[in-house]
Amino acid sequence: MSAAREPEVTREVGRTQGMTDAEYDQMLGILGRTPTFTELGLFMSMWSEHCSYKSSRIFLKDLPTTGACVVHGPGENAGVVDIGDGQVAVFKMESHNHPSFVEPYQGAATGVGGILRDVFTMGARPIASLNALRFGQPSHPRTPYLVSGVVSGIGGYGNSIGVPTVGGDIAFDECYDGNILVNAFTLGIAEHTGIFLGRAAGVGNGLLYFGSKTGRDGIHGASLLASAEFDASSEEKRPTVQVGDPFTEKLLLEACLELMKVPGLLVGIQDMGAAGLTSSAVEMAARAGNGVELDLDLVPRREPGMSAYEIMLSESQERMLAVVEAGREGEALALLEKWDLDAAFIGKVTNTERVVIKADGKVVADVPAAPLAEGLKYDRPRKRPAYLDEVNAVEPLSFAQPAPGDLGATLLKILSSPNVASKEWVYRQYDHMVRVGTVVGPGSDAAIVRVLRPDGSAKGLGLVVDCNSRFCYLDPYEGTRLAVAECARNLAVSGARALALTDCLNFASPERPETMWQFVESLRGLSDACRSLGVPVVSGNVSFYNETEGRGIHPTPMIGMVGTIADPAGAVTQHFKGEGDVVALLGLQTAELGGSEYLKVMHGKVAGRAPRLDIDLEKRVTETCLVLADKGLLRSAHDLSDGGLAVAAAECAMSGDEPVGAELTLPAGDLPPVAALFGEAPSRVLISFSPANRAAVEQVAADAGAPMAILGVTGGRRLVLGPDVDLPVAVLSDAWRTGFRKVVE
Amino acid sequence: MRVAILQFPGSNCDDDTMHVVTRVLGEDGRLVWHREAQLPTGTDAVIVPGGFSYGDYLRSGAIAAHAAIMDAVRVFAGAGGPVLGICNGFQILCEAGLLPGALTRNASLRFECRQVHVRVEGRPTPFTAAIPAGRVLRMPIAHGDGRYINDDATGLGARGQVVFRYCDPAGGVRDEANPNGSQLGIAGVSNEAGNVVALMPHPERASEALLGEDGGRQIFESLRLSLTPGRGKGRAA
Amino acid sequence: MTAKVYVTLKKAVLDPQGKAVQRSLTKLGFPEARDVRVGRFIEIALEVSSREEAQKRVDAMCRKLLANTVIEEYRFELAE
Amino acid sequence: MTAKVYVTLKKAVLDPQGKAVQRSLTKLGFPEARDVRVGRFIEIALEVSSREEAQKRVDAMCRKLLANTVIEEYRFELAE
Ligand SMILES: Nc1ncnc2c1ncn2[C@@H]1O[C@H](COP(=O)(O)OP(=O)(O)O)[C@@H](O)[C@H]1O
Ligand SMILES: [Mg+2]
Repeated sequence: MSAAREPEVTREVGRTQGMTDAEYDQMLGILGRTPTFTELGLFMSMWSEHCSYKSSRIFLKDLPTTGACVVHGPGENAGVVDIGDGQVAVFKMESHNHPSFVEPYQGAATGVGGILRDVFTMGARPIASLNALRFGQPSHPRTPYLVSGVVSGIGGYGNSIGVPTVGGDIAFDECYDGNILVNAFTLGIAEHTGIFLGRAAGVGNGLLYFGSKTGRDGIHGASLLASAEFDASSEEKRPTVQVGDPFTEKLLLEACLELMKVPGLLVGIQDMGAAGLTSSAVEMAARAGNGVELDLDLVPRREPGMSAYEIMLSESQERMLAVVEAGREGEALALLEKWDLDAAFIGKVTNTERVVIKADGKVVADVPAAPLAEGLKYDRPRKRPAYLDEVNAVEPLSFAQPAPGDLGATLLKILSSPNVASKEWVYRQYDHMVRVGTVVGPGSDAAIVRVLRPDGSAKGLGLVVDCNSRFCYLDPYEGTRLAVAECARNLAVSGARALALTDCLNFASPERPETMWQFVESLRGLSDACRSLGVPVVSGNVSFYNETEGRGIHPTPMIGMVGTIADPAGAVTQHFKGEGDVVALLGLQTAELGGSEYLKVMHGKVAGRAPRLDIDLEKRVTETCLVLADKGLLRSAHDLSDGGLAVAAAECAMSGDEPVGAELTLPAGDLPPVAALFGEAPSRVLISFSPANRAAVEQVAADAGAPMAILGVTGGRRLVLGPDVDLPVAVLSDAWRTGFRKVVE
Repeated sequence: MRVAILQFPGSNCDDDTMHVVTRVLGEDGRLVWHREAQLPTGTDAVIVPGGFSYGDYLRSGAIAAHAAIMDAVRVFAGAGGPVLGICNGFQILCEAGLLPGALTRNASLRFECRQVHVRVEGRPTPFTAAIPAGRVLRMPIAHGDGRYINDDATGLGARGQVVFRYCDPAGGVRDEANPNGSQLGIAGVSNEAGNVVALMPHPERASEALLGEDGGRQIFESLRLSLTPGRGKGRAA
Repeated sequence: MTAKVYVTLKKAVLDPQGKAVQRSLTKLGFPEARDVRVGRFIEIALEVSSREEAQKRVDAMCRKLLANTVIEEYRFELAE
Repeated sequence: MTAKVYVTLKKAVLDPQGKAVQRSLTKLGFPEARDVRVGRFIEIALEVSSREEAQKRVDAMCRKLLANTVIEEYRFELAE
């Protein structure tokens, strides 16, 4: 099972496995000799794009990652921010795009499993998850299958482990026909003093493996290893898709948190994610400036005859590697026995700064940890894509506009578009209430979850994920700024102040200069928006190679943002609460139809210019919302996004338990009706409040310098919007509630 | 009152139930690990909470039904002690033979998480004694295997063992109000003696106004009342 | 020895999964699939000394755990 | 004609259900159950004119819907 049976390594072998000649030479330089096959596997996986961030690293370092709240920024398993009372929030977002395209249920399920481990490996108990999904066009033959599979996979894992899925984002576009996106976000809570890091500290300490046994699954996962060296039967033995086991993960979660409570027992810990045992062992050694020695004969295995290469690169799920204080091995094993988990000490921390791996009594790998962990850095060529000039030159208003009498029908059409329609079909399959902390669940702008302070009183966190990738396609810089702003606004309208964010940057191949240009523009937008809003990036993920047959996806820099709300009872939701409330619009109406849902639904186009974000106006609007929420002046608040004012007003009217109509005028101005109704200018919020509070509300808006226009009053069973739209709420509701189901059933 | 809340590997509403018993009601809750052979001394009631015991592998509740602690629960129930099963707890109690019938895949074949309404009916039980018959409670469900089946569902109702039925907000038992295809809209049942009760909806998620609903709290209040000496025999008016 | 255990819902119990599969098959162009029932298939590698013993033990496993006889029925086959 | 289709996870794929059932059987006093795999069992009532046709069509149903060949394998039997 050892080196003896492994193939000879040559430059050619490296090449067939995706290693460039330059990388191969660099490896030879580090080792000073030809590597063993297992060693080649270590380099290949650690130097893969997924593990080493080789194409993105030099740009990521410019992100704003510091701030008063930041305890641990990027570089750890997840970001850690202070939320007061001696507590921290730990969160991150991860992609599981390719596995989900191959096997939607298991791919999505194991994506959720992976992000959960990233969070609890740091000592935090996961309290909420979100997911951001992108699928191909609804009419694509595979779309219903993929949607159903991914949604039930996310539910299957999250529901079982008992972490509520409180929100998310889902959209459709043909650019995802051959490459869907499944991004999973999880947030956990820990005590400030209870954070664990992935460090193999303390020479002589034991390396504890626990969780599931290692199998031959997912060996090709992280490294995209070409399989030319293997015959068909060995290929058959190596499923690239893993099956998730949420039950074992639940045991792993509870066991980890219990181990961590024992003072001084655990020195460091890291889950086995991409590149499995390799990445956890190498990264933990390198972070501590130490070495590790592993004996693979001691690794719990699911099947006989696994090679060292296979054991090191297996991506079997639900496994952890921990460093245990020497002399306390028995204590750790006894605790894991209670949880029925496989566990074994498989090695030790050394002072050699090398990763030494033995199998069958022989050394099969002996490599320095640091260069493996550091990986590579590329400054790949960049070029502004040629399509931009063409699409940006399109004038949305040059297309035929509906006659005034058809604007109601246009609204109905947009409401039933799966991008806009109610996502209830999705989130009804997610347990969004387990853990009795969901104050505002899916179906409003941001989710609000309760966190108990040590004294038992309640505070709240707001959570949201968002990204309009059409805007990013038209302008990656502006589009990314818009995504960050929309997240912060979604939090603000719910009463939560933005604190920090994580990202999941989904792009096509970095080997294409156009993609790299988009990526760098997007990062510039992310940095600028974060700096001006004062919201640091504390963790994130880059997913490249999202393309099939040379067709890349739209740049999709998904943003996951977390905010705080002192009293969750003061959370605000989007739907109108009753008759007789005053409805007003905060922000400015400008003609922004580029990349709009209107243009896509009515004319099949993704074109024009992305809306322009005025960050100063944005801040004035969100600040107004926060003050109004804090003073308890709001009955409802909803930000305007896809479908603009008309869609937002309809959502306010129909998304509560009881429909509430409204009679509204359009704000004064000379916009053409389609732009006034369906334009997607940012920094706008529709609020409602009791007439008795009108003066107070106007004062708050004036103090913050936010433009505000009174539009009308709630009541009745119809929604009237200006002179041309007048529809029963029941009719709007029917279009909106059935639009999504039509895609999947 | 001292309430024993069972914990199986994969239980995930154990902490939630504990939260409601201790923080919301201010009572004495004890988490009891499945490997225990005994309930804590002085246990007044047992709650089998929701979750995915043993991953719900094979059949929901099937593996947990054989846990060591279930023998102690059987003895406790046999002596008339009040036992409440919630969601997975309902499935476990059916699999353990402490309640009649079985729970299978929802008719929709999908996991369903949403608010439903249930009508309280049947003979008074320790968990419904303080709730007037016919009252409608709003509580969330969150399950994939909630379709109740019993080849004597009608007889069960006639004997007063149907404790909750899915209904519309006005109390009408209709197909449209039935979230999972349960026979005759059955959402919760009791054993013949009436001391073992279980339901698919989650009263512990509907016990605090902050979470949007507190009607479920009446079920726990009923238990408290029926454990008060000299109270709780009949049904509140 | 290996036991192959087949667990199916009793005939009288509605099988929505079978119905859904049947409908999907029809939609996918297999109208000849007239009726579909979905059950569980459990394969057990046994270490027993005789066929008789296996017979007895597997039956006990089914009654105790593998099938819920309130709604399900089971049968099994033994093979070397 | 009836087709009996057996769908199981491929050997190298983790079978969490099988693992949990095996553990439970051991605890319940069936240590002789050494390895357990849990799969699906699908019974299809077919309206076809020949065995050959049935063979071809059921195989197509398996590949198209009943099994996910990325992680599962299937086999089936036909009976009158
Ligand atoms: N994949 C998903 N999972 C869970 N909830 C979702 C998902 N997609 C959308 N939602 C929920 O549906 C609601 C509407 O989403 P969306 O239309 O994207 O809102 P917005 O326009 O504010 O971005 C939100 O509450 C969101 O959390
Ligand atoms: Mg929004």
